[in-house]
Amino acid sequence: MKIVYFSWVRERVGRPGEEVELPEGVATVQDLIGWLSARGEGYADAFANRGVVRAALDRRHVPPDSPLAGAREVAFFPPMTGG
Amino acid sequence: MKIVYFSWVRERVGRPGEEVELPEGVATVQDLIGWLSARGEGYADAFANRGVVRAALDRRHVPPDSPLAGAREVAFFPPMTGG
Amino acid sequence: MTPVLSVQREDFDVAAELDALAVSAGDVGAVASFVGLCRSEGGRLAGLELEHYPGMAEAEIERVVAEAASRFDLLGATVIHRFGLLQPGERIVLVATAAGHRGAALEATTFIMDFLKTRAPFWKREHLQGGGLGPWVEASTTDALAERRWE
Amino acid sequence: MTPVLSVQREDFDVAAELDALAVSAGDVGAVASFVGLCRSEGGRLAGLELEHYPGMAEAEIERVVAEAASRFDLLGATVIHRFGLLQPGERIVLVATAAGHRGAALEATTFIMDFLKTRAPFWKREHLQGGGLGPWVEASTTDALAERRWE
Repeated sequence: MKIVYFSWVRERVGRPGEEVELPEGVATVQDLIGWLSARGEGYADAFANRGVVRAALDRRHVPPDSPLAGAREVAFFPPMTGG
Repeated sequence: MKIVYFSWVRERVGRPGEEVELPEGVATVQDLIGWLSARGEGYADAFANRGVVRAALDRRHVPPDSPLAGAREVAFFPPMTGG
Repeated sequence: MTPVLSVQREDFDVAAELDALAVSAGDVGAVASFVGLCRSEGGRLAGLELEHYPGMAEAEIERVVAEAASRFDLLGATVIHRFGLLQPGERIVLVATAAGHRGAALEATTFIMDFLKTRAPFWKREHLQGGGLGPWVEASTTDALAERRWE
Repeated sequence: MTPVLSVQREDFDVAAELDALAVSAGDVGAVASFVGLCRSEGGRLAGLELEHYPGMAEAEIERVVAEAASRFDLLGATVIHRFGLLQPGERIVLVATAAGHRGAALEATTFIMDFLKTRAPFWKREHLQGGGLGPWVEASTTDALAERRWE
């Protein structure tokens, strides 16, 4: 699965994106955040405040309990500040 | 006192404006409408529906009970349709 | 803030007016605008004749814009209203405002339009396709209600 | 109605976009627009860097405009959002709509801006006057509330 990061989530993680093989038991966006957070300090820092970081699956906003099954791309980013 | 008319009030009265000498007892916009209405069919027609025609004194919207004293110009017109 | 206000027969240059607002004194972050155009009403009309009350039209627009400036945090405002015979597709009115943030600009533009509709002394008369005069346009209840929601 | 939507680095021509909307299919009587500009925040900023999520930015703008078209009687809509480094005074975003009457155009423009602010994947970062990077701009509570009033 492809993961992409934007804004300060990208900066804290230290890369714009990556390909990952999801381990058993990582079924939802929430699960993925938990698994990523355990991968290192940058990740832990990026996801420290779980209420803040938003997610998108295949370029649509989704809530944290959304299942990952079938999605090709997951994105993590802070609240938007465009317009 | 100068009176000016606009839109279909002007057409019914048959002129864009006129100078009048106010008779005794004509103290308010309402009084003036009553006095004008008695001057002929065109005037009567223009003011037939008293709730519709609007008035301005010296280029400000005013309600019918406004006193005429001190005003130089009174205007009568239908509800506005600009914009 | 010194608004740009005009009642005129000629057309106006929307881009030039918006560009001028964007560089109003202050830190402009938002320019909202509204352009009202002459409709053909499905091909029925050859145009609209706009009559106005010279002197009062300018004064009333000035009062409406002053009221908007007192309610919203504006850095600039422009109102141009045309009169005379206008064909379908021609611009009738421009209302544009500049502000720090979008809320003030968008709300002030809506506010000014709502009040212009019911307070500025302009009257429209239909000119019919194929020749001949149509009726004077009647004031709409919608416009009266639109003004009232600001009370 | 086929909206004109673009996410681009280059500036855009507001007048050309508004003129195109004015001749949308149908009897256009109203064109409303909003232009968002880069502020200097009282001289503090050299500019704003806009990052976006390519692909999703376009898709989200399209969804917001489709939602606006389903709520308001629109004849046309244009949304252009820039990315990259923008200096104070530069245009960031254009939202413009065409409709028969002013209510639909003004409300749809406000609606689209409110939802772009909270849904379109763009992030602003400050570049400071005198050099150096400032913080990422934080999302405002006002914007979240502005979206919520349409529910």
